[in-house]
Amino acid sequence: MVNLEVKLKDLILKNPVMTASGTFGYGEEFEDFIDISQLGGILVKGTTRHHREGNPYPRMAETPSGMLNAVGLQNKGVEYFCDNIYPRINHYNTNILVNVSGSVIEDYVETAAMINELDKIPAIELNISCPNVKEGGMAFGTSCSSAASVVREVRKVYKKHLMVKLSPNVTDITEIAKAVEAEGADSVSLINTLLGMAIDSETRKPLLSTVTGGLSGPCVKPVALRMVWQVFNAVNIPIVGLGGIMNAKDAIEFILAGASAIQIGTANFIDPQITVKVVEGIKEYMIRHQVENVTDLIGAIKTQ
Amino acid sequence: MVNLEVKLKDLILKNPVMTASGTFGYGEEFEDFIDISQLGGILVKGTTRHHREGNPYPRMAETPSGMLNAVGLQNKGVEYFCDNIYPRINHYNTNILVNVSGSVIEDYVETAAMINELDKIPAIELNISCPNVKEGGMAFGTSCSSAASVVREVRKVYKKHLMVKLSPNVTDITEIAKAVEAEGADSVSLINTLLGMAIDSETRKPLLSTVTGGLSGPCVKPVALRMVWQVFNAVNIPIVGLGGIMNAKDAIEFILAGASAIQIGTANFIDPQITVKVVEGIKEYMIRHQVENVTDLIGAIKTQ
Amino acid sequence: MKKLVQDFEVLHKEELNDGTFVIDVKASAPLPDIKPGQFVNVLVENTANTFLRRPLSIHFVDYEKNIIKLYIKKIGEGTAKLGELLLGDKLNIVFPLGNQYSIPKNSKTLLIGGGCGVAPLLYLAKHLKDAGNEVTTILGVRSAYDAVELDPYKQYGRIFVTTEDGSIGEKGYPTQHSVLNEKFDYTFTCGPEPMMKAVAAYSKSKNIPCEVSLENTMACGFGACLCCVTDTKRGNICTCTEGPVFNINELKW
Amino acid sequence: MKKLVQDFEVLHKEELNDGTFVIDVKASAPLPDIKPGQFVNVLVENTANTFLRRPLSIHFVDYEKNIIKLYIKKIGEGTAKLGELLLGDKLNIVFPLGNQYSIPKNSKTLLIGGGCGVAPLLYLAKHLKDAGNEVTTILGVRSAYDAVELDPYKQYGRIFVTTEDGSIGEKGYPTQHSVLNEKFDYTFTCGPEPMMKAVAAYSKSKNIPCEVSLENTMACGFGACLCCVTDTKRGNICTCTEGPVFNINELKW
Ligand SMILES: Cc1cc2nc3c(=O)[nH]c(=O)nc-3n(C[C@H](O)[C@H](O)[C@H](O)COP(=O)(O)OP(=O)(O)OC[C@H]3O[C@@H](n4cnc5c(N)ncnc54)[C@H](O)[C@@H]3O)c2cc1C
Ligand SMILES: Cc1cc2nc3c(=O)[nH]c(=O)nc-3n(C[C@H](O)[C@H](O)[C@H](O)COP(=O)(O)OP(=O)(O)OC[C@H]3O[C@@H](n4cnc5c(N)ncnc54)[C@H](O)[C@@H]3O)c2cc1C
Ligand SMILES: Cc1cc2nc3c(=O)[nH]c(=O)nc-3n(C[C@H](O)[C@H](O)[C@H](O)COP(=O)(O)O)c2cc1C
Ligand SMILES: Cc1cc2nc3c(=O)[nH]c(=O)nc-3n(C[C@H](O)[C@H](O)[C@H](O)COP(=O)(O)O)c2cc1C
Ligand code: FES
Ligand code: FES
Repeated sequence: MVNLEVKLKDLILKNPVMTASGTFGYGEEFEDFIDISQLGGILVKGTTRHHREGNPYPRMAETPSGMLNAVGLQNKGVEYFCDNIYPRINHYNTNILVNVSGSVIEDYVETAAMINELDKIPAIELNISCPNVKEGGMAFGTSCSSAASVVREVRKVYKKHLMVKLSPNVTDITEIAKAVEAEGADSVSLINTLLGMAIDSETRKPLLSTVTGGLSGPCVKPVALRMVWQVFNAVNIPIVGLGGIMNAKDAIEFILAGASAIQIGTANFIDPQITVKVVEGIKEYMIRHQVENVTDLIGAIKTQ
Repeated sequence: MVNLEVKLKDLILKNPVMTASGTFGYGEEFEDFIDISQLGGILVKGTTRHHREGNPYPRMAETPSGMLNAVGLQNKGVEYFCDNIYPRINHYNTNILVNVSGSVIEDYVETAAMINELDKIPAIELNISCPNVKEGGMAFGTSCSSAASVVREVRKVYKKHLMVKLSPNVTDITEIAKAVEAEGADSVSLINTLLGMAIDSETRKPLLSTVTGGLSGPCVKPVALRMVWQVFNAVNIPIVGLGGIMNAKDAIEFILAGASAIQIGTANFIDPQITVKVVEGIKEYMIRHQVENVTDLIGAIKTQ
Repeated sequence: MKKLVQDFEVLHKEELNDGTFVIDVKASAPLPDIKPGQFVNVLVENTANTFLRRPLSIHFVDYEKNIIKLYIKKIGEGTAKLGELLLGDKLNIVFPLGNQYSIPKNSKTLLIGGGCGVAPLLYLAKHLKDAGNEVTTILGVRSAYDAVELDPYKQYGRIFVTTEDGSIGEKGYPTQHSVLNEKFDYTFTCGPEPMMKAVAAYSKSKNIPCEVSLENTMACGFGACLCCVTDTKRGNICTCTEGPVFNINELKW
Repeated sequence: MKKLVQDFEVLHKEELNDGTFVIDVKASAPLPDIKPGQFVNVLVENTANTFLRRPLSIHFVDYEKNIIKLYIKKIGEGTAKLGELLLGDKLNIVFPLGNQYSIPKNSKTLLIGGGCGVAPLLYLAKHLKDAGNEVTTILGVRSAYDAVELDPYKQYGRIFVTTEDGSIGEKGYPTQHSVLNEKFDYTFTCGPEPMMKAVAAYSKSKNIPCEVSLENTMACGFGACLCCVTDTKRGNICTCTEGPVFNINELKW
């Protein structure tokens, strides 16, 4: 009776619930807990042109209603992904999106081009917002011109759905969103992590090997919601909202603020079944509020 | 035995604990709970050239480990402050700082000039970072040139300690800090609130009359700490750190990250005695760690 | 009146129905003078999502036993957690906060409460009676199940009930109760805004003074944050210091 | 081995000393096969500051009663809260996680534990004995007060204690205990890193295999976040999936 399907342009999701890159492994880590085919899509780990070791331990610190991470895009590189991981996971009956990260534009372009060849990957999420790598990463996402140029170049080689993941560590996120829209991004996802830091007052040392790291979890939700709403009012491409979603209520809030779909990140660590619970919760909300299509809720916040 | 005194250039604080503007009224609201003379200083309410009614109710929403506010600088204007409030509070045996806000540069200048005449006010905190007013406010704090120009003009008329309060809603806070330092700011305080938003999924309405508001409380601490540390590595003037300080441990973290003094905001609402408890807690920490001068802790984080 | 922040001890708890309970909390030091209409701000500990204190009206004060009674309706995580407090648990409270209802003398007073809005009315009824007033209370609830704790009001005057389903008392809203045909000198109300507005309209039509108690969301409860304002004829003023009780003439209702 | 997320019930709690306790939690469904060295990740509810789960070693498993025993040292808000659980309370657990200690056959095995590092050793001792090994356990603690729960080890072999203040057992660190003069075939250790490094050094000097259990901070516990890595000869690898047990040859110690 209720219709949960959403379209991000050409990309059809059976429901608006996806997973956030870097928090859901390659999906396999969750097979014991949930039926992955019940999700709208999964975003696999940040993938780079070459193998990356990531940052040294410690990489994580708990913070009030959240956590900092400094994983630093540890992954075996796009070739390994295509040859070894893709064949293992391409049977999933859901959209598999690869989160593409890089340090220089060519890396993004080459990685995207390789993933363009993978039949069962209908979209990539271009990560121009990772705060945990020294070169590149977030730097691309914090100026309009560099964000535009990486999207422009990737757009030339990547023919399917191109989602661009925005950084919240900017003065005006709408400027960046408009810049990537102008270069042909099919959708934007936001937010990546906020740059933060934690210190152990007893040892007087930072809690992360990299000193600063990326903040995620419910603590960032108010900022993420605000940015989704701002971007909703600034661009015409669909928005994927994320940042601190812990339950269906949070997911609905993002949709009301303007997100066509949402991603769940940190919450997966606390409840590995949370994604399917959120799908259920959205259904219940729609029944209770007599909403037929979940698309009727997108941006439906009443600000008078 | 332990020495808690800190100097912000010429401004001497008997200890590093101050209160954050807009969270401590005019101090009077706390007289029942604490002895205000035990604090390093108090920052009174945001004061503007003219009377302001502030924003309509609702102005507040609770968020995970924090709150959003949209007070919008409700105050009776600087003349009322000078004539009616100042005489009532100038007997406090601590530093009273006035937080000066405005919509246009002349307002800042005129307000600062009037406060310059008040004997018992040794410093102002220039608020170029309030996210809750339509015109001005945060806009000044999010670009180097506008931040610089407001500081430049105020510096001409304000002869005492000029502290400038920075907005965290920027791509690179060190740029703004350097810009205001170059114009003669004596110190910087950071952070003001992060711009956020909250929605009631049941009513589909924003929880604030202004839709967006300022996020404060422990949820913002990782971001605030990171910014203090970044600014500490970028400027030579003293830094006053704030954002989510709930106890002495948090205060020590800010000092280790580079703050010469700290401010306590939202925590005052939850425990109106928290400020004096933090002074005590810093003392205990120093005794336990055999630190003679609190100044020895400033920026003393070991990042190797 | 000096405001205090103190640990109280939970001495007694009574479930009135599924979602409503009264707790008695005992102060460690003699209670200061507390006025009807004032409130406390309690710290809800051991929960993931209650960051700020929760304001609650003072339902009754027993100076001899050093006890404050709180009448609480569970609506979210904070009030639910208060419902789980065990006898002997500590509760940190900032009090007494806010202004108070006016206490006329030798008049015919009408008290109208709905939902958890009855909370401040019991203590008010006592003060009104002590000042020689005649007290009539109407409690408006959904159905008989919610018509809890009526007896205590009887010692101060008459108590009537209206229920939406007519399962007890008169059917309808409290402002439709037949006792309103009598002539009263003052009305006092607390409850959902639509109900209070109806009481205000009734009072205006009868030309009698009416005081309402607002439940604006609050961050501090003692005038420091300016979050709790209500729009009055004098502009935005704080519900926590200049309220929660307002004469309807002050409001823009 | 399929990982599960389930509500357990707190069935029994025993304070060993001021800061250490053992809780028995009962599963609602029959327990899967659990290996020595594996751990669980528990959700600590009703606290303001424990956002993530807390990893805890599996101290013992009673398949008949469907019980897992956890041995917990209070070091912060999360573990303190676990200490306040009441019988009958629910505890949400993700399990079984991680790899396992190797179980040799018919060998002379030495187990060295310090602090809450003893947690996985009891269940390991049982498995070692079941496989025909001779089990010697040394527990290193600060003083007699911390030398708790020694008896259960006796059913699987010998147990010795070292204390820093000499108040019970031999004075000194566990790696200084006289029983180390005997010849062992394998060492297994868990505890503070300096102690484990000393055990590793001892094992290397004697040229015997040594397995350590790391307690890196974790966000997920099942391989999804890559936060828990340790630097090995194969690069950064996850402690929660490829550990927590490592042969010291894999580590860069
Ligand atoms: C001066 C004053 C006196 C009060 N006296 C009493 C009393 O005696 N007994 C009693 O039971 N309650 C009283 N209340 C209301 C009580 O404070 C709230 O019910 C409580 O704070 C809710 O906390 P919670 O964590 O249970 O719910 P939350 O999880 O905070 O809220 C649940 C839902 O209720 C809404 N909500 C919460 N508080 C308010 C509010 N103040 N206004 C509008 N919507 C709100 C939230 O938006 C949310 O949708 C009083 C409030 C005030 C301001
Ligand atoms: C695989 C594994 C098995 C474990 N088994 C047990 C067990 O059986 N029994 C037991 O009591 N504990 C065990 N631990 C440790 C236990 O997880 C921590 O003590 C617990 O998470 C602390 O939570 P807390 O909220 O009490 O303290 P917190 O408030 O989180 O921390 C208090 C202090 O301890 C430090 N700290 C916390 N966790 C760690 C860590 N993992 N490494 C270094 N410093 C840390 C914090 O930085 C802080 O300074 C195990 C850990 C792991 C990874
Ligand atoms: C451990 C961890 C690893 C992450 N790795 C990536 C990544 O590789 N690529 C990326 O775009 N975002 C990454 N993120 C960011 C998340 O995808 C997400 O944007 C962020 O955590 C906010 O959502 P949340 O609050 O729901 O977790 C990572 C986050 C965490 C916590
Ligand atoms: C209710 C409220 C009102 C505030 N008003 C002001 C203000 O008038 N001027 C200002 O510079 N900052 C104002 N702030 C911001 C605080 O001074 C402080 O920068 C911020 O809350 C972060 O600190 P905290 O997390 O300790 O509260 C206000 C904050 C709150 C919560
Ligand atoms: S609640 Fe803070 S001023 Fe009223
Ligand atoms: S804790 Fe998440 S991968 Fe190990």
